[in-house]
Amino acid sequence: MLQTVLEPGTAENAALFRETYLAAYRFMLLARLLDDKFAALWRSGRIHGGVFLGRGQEALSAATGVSLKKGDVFAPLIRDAAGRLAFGETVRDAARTYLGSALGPMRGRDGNVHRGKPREGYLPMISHLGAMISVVNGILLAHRFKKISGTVGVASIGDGATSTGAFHEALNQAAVEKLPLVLVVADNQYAYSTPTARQFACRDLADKAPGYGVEVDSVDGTDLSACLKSIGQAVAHARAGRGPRLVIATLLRLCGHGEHDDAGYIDPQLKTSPIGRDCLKVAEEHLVRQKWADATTLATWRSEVTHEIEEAIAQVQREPAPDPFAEEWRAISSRHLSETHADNEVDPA
Amino acid sequence: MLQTVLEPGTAENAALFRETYLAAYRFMLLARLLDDKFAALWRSGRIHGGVFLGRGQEALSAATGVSLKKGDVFAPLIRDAAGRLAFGETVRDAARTYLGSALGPMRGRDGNVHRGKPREGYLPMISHLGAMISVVNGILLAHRFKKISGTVGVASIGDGATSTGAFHEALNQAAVEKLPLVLVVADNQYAYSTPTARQFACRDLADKAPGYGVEVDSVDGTDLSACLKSIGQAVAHARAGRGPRLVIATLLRLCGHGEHDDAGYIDPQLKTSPIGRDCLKVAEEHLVRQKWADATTLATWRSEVTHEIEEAIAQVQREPAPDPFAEEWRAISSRHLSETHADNEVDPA
Amino acid sequence: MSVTYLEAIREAQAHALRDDPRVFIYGQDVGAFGGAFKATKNLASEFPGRVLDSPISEDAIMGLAVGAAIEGMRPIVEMQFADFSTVGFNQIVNQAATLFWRTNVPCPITVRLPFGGTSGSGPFHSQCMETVYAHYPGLIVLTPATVEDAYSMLLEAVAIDDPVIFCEHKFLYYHLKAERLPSEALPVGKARIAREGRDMTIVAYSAMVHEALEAAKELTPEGWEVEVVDLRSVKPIDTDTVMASVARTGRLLCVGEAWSWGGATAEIIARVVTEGYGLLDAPPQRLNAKDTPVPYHPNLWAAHRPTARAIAAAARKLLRL
Amino acid sequence: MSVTYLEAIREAQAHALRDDPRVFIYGQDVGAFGGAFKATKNLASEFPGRVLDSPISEDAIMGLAVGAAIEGMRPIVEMQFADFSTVGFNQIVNQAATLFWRTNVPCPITVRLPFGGTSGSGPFHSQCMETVYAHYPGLIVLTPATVEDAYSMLLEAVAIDDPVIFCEHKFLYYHLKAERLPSEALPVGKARIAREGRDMTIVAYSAMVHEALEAAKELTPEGWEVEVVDLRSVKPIDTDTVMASVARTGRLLCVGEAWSWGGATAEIIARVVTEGYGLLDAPPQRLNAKDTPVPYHPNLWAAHRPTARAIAAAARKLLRL
Ligand SMILES: Cc1ncc(C[n+]2csc(CCOP(=O)(O)OP(=O)(O)O)c2C)c(N)n1
Ligand SMILES: Cc1ncc(C[n+]2csc(CCOP(=O)(O)OP(=O)(O)O)c2C)c(N)n1
Ligand SMILES: [Mg+2]
Ligand SMILES: [Mg+2]
Repeated sequence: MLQTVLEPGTAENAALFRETYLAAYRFMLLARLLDDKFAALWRSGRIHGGVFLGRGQEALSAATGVSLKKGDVFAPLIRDAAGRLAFGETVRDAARTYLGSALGPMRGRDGNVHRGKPREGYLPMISHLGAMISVVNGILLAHRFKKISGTVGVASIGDGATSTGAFHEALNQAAVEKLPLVLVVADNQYAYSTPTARQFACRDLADKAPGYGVEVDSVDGTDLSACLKSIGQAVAHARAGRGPRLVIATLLRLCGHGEHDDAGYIDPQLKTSPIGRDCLKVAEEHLVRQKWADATTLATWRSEVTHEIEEAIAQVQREPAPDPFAEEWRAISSRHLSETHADNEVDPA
Repeated sequence: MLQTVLEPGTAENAALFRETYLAAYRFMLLARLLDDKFAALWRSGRIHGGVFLGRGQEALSAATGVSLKKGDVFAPLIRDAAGRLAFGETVRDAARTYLGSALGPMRGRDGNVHRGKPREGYLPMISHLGAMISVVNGILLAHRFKKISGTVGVASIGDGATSTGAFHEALNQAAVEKLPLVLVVADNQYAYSTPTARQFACRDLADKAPGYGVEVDSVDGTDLSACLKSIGQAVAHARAGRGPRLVIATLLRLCGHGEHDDAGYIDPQLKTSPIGRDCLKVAEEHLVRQKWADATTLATWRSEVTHEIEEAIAQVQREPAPDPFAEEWRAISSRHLSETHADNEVDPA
Repeated sequence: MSVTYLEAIREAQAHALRDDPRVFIYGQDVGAFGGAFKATKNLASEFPGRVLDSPISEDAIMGLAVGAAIEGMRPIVEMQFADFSTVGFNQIVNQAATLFWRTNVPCPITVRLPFGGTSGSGPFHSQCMETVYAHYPGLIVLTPATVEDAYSMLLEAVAIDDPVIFCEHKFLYYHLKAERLPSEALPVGKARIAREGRDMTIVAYSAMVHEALEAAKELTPEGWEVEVVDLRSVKPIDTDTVMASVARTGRLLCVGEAWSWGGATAEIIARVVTEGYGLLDAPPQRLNAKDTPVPYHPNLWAAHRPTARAIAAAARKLLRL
Repeated sequence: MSVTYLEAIREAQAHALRDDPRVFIYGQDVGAFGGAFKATKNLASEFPGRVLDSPISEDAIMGLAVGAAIEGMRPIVEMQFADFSTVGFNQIVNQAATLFWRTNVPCPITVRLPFGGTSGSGPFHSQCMETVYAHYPGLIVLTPATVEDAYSMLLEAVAIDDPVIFCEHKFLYYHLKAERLPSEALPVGKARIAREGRDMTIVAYSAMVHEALEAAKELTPEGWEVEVVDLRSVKPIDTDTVMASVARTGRLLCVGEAWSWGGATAEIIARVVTEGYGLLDAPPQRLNAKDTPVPYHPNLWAAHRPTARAIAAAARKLLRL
C-alpha cells in the first residue's frame, strides 16, 4: 500500500509518482497473471464454481489499491484482483480462496471473489450487487464515533450495479453523513450480457452525482496515469474530510463475465475503440516511453511475477482442504446460544 | 377527470384553463373538508388506526388528478385525497375505506389511505414507500404490449421516499423503457419528523433527473395555476410518447404526519415562508382576483361540499361492517389450490 | 410508579447507551422526535450524537449497522415497523447473518422490530416476521412477552455478539405494565413457565402469552389446570423446558400470531414429536393467524389472530382427545 | 432424443409464449443472451419484443410484473439466482402476495427461482428460499423434481391466476434427463408417489427426491421397502397423499435441502401429527441442511446438505425405532 501524491510540479512529486506508477503496474501484472492462472486451473478442473477475471480493469483497480493505506477500508468487487493485491492481499490468500484451502481467510466456506479480512478493512463481498457500499459507510461512521480521522473507504461497483436500490440508498447515506467514501464505478459497458443501453438512460453515469450532492470525476479506465490521478485525488479529498466522491471510469471488460462465458455478445466496434485498449499494454508502453523500464526489465518482472504465482499456487495446492468432520457447524459466535437439534444431526456415518 | 389544455394564448384555451382551475379547486375544497371530517371522526374514536391528511398539498394533488383521464394510471400516496377524488374516487368510497365499510373497495380488509381500484388504473398503495412506482411502470408496459397508446401513469411520492431503493430502481426502469411515467415528488420538507437535510444532500431534488436521463420540472406546490401547468405539461409530454418526467413540487405539510402527530418539530420559519402558504387560500384569492368567484360563491361551494360530505358519511356509517364469519379467509384466487388445515381452523365458538 | 413495556425498551436503550460507549441508535425519526412509538424519547438529547435519524433506506440502514459492528460498535437499529424490514431483508439475512460464519468476525447488531397486530393497523403495519428471520442461520430472534423481559432481553441483545432480531410487540407497548424494572432475569435461550398446570401445555410467545394465560384462566372453573410456557426466544428455542412441560402434562397446544406455514408453532411441534414422541397422550395441536394478510377492520382482525377465546376452544377440544 | 430439466423449462416458456399473447419474460440477461443458465435460449429471437432484459433491479422487476399482471398480462420473471430475490422480497411478499386478497384482482405472475445447492457455488448462489415464500399467504410455491414436472408445472404456473414461486433446482438442470416432454401431468397441488414401499415413508421435494430414491435403493438389499413421496409443491401441500402413505407405512422421514427451522419438513411433520397422529408407529423424523450458510467447498457442501447416504442412515435409525 503506497500513498500517491499528486500535486504535479516538484521533482520530488515526480519521483513519487513514478514510484507509485511502478508499484501499481507491478500489481496490475501480478493480477493479470494470477487471473490467467486461475483461468487455467479452472479449465483443468482444479477450481470449483466460477472464476471471474479483471482483465482490462487492472489499471483502475490497482490505482484504487495503491491509493489506500492501512486503516482505510476497501470493498472490492469481482474484477478487483489488482486492487486487492495492492491493498495488501497476498497471492497465497487469493489462491487459498479459489482453491478452497482450509488455511485461507474464508476456510473453504466461501470461494473465488468472496474473500476478505473485515477486521483489516478489507471487506469480503457478498454477491448481492451494491450491498457492500453501506457496509463501508458503517465502518467510516464507526471511525467517526471512535474519533479516528483521516481514513477513507472505497467501494467498487460496475455499471450494472448502479441500477440497484442498494447503490442508491448507500450513496445517499454517505452524502447525508458526509462520509469519506469514494465510490468507484467501473463502467465496462456490460453487466454480464446486458449493454448499458438496457441498464440506464442517463447521458453519462457522472450525471448521477449532483442528484446525491456528491462530487464526481470521470476517468479513462484504460490509462493507469489517469486512474492514479483521479482515484488519488478522490481519496485525498475524502481523507481531508471533504465528503464522498463518485469516480466513473470508462473501460471495457476484456473477458467473459466469468470464465464460462465467451462474451460473444460484446460489440466488436467497442473492442477496437479506445476504451477497448488493454490497460496493461498501455501501461507497458508508458513505462517504455518514460524510460522507467525497457523490454528486458518488463520480461524480467513478468518472469518474477510468474514465479511468485507458481510458487504460491504450488504451496496452496498442498494445503489441506476443509474437513467436514472437524468443521464446527455453527453460524453464530455465541456458543451458548447455538443449538443443534438431534433430528438435524443424524449421523451420516 | 378533466384534461388540461395548456398552450396559452387563445381565448378557447383561456376558458378551458379557467374551467380546469375551477374543477381542480372544487376537488381541493372537497379534499380539505373531507380530510377535516376524517380527522374529526378519528378524534371522536369513530376511525380505527391512523388518519393521514393532505393539508397544504391539495393544489398539487388536485392538479395531478385533473390532468389524467380514463385509461390513465394513478398511484397516489398518503396526502392525495384531492387527486384521488379528481381521478374519480367517490367521497363514499374514501369514507368506506376509512370507516371500514364492507361495501367499500377494500371491504374492511385494508384501511385509510390504502385504497384503490387497480382495474380502473387507480392503484391502492401498499405502505412501503416507493413501491408503487414500478407497478405503474408495469401497467404502462402492458399498455405497450396491448398496443394501447396515449395513456399516462402518475406516481406520487414524498421527499422522504426519494431515499428508497424502490424509487431509484423504478425511475431508472421507466427511463430505460421510455415509459410515459410522471413521477410527482411532493417535497413537503419533512418525512415524518425528519427534515430534508437528514434525508438527502443534493442542492435540489430536481438535480436527480439527469442521473436518470429523464426530464424535470420544478413547481411551487402552493400555487394551483403553477401546478396545473407543470403537471399538465408533464402529462402531455408523456402522453405524446416523449418519456418519463420528474416533477418536484415545493410546499409544506400543514398538518402532522398523521392526526396523532402535533408536528411540533416543524421549523416555525418555514410556516411563515412562502412555501408555508395554504394552497387552498392561495387558490381562493386567485379565484376572487380573477373574478371567477366571489366570497358568496365560495361560501356556497363550501356549504355544498360540506353537505355532500355529511350525506356520504351518514350513509356509509349505516353500511354494514365486514362479518368475520361471512369472510372468505383465502388469500389466493385459485380456489382449488387454497388450503385450510384443520389445525388452523379450530372453531372459536 | 409503574413502567410500561415501551418504557422498558426505552430504559434498556438508555442503560445500554450509558454503560457502553460502543452503542448507538440508528433509524427513522429516532432522534429528536424519539421514534414513531417514542421508544427513543429523549435519548438523542441525553446522548448527543449517538442517536441518529436515518434516511428512508432500510437496506442502507442495515448495511451501515453491519459495517459499524465490524468496526467494534454495537448498533441498535429501529425499524419503524417490522413490516418495513422486508426492504432491508437482504442485508439482514445475507450480510449480517453470514458475517461470523464466513469470516469469524462477530456481528453484534440489535434490530428492533416493532411487530404484531393491533386493531386498525392493516396488512402492512401488523406483520409478524419472526418466522422468516428464524429460518436463517446466523440470527437470534427474541420475542419478549413481559415488561421485565422487554427490558432485560433488550439489554442482553445488545451484549450478544451476534445479530439479534428483537421482536417487540406493539400491542403490548402501552397497556402492559410492571411495578419496576427487573434487576435479575432469566438469560436469553431459556423459556419460562408463565403458569403452572397439570392437564396440558400451551406454548406461546410475545402477545400470545397473554391470550394463552387468559385462556388458561377461562378453563380453570371447568376443572382444567393448563400450563403456559412463554418461549421468550424463538431462535434459539428452549426445547428442554417445552419437553419437560409436555412430559408433565401429556398435551401440547402451540399458539402463534404468525402465519401457520413453517411458523414457530410448526417448529415446536416438529421438535417435540421428533425428540419426545412418547411424552404425548394426544396429538399436539397448533393455533395460528388465518392464512391471509392481517386485516384492517377490528372485527376481522379479532377473528384473524388467535384470541383467548379461540385458544380456550382449541384447548377444550384437545383436552377431550 | 432426450430432454433435460433445463430444456423442459425452456420449452415450457416457449410453449406459453406461443399459446398466450399475454405472456412475456422479464429478467437480467434473458434476452439475446438467453439467461445465465440458458433457460430462455433463443426465445428473444423466436418471440421478438416479448423477452426483455431488465436492469439489475429486482425490486422494480417484481413491481413491474405486478403492474403488468393487473393489466391482464402474464409475466414470467427470471431471477438470475433465487438468492437475489431477497432484494425483490418486498414486492413479492407485500405487493404480489396481497393484491388479490386486498382488491379481488388476481395477480398471475410466475417467478422463476433457479435455486438450491451445487458444488462450489457458495453461500449466495445456493440458497433454498421456498420456506420464506411459503410462509406468506397469497403465494403458491412449486418445487418440481423431474423433467416432466419442470415442464408441466411451469406451464400450469403460467396459467394459474396467482403469484407462483417456481423453484427450479440448478442441480437438476443439466444432468436430469427424460425421453420426452409429457403430454399429461398431475395437476399442481397433488403429490406423487415416486416409489412405492411398505416400511416407511420419505417425503421429499425437488433435488432431495433423487437423494431419497437413491437412499431407498440402498436400503432394498437390507430388506426395507421405502416409499418416497415427491411433494411437487410445498404450498399447497398435498397432506392427503402424505397421510395416506404414512397410513400404509407407519413411519415418516421428511427431507429438505432448506434449513431446518420452520422448513417444509417441520410443516409436514406438524400436519401429519396434528391430523394423523394415530397413523405413526414411531416418531416422525426430519433431515435438513445444517444450520449454517451453504459452504463453497465441495467437501463441506456434501456434508452440509442431506445426501442419499445421510438419508439412508437416518432411515435405518428410524426403521429400528
Ligand atoms: C442483486 C443482484 N442481482 C443479480 C446478480 C447477478 N449478477 C452478478 S454479476 C452481474 C452483472 C454485474 O454487472 P456490473 O455491475 O456491470 O459489473 P461487471 O460484471 O460488469 O464488472 C449480475 C447481474 C447479483 N449478483 N446481484
Ligand atoms: C420503506 C418504508 N420505510 C418506512 C416507512 C414509514 N413511513 C411512513 S410515511 C414516512 C415518511 C414519509 O415521508 P415522505 O416520503 O416525505 O412523505 P410525506 O409523509 O412527507 O408526505 C415513513 C418513514 C414506510 N412507509 N416505508
Ligand atoms: Mg459492467
Ligand atoms: Mg415529506
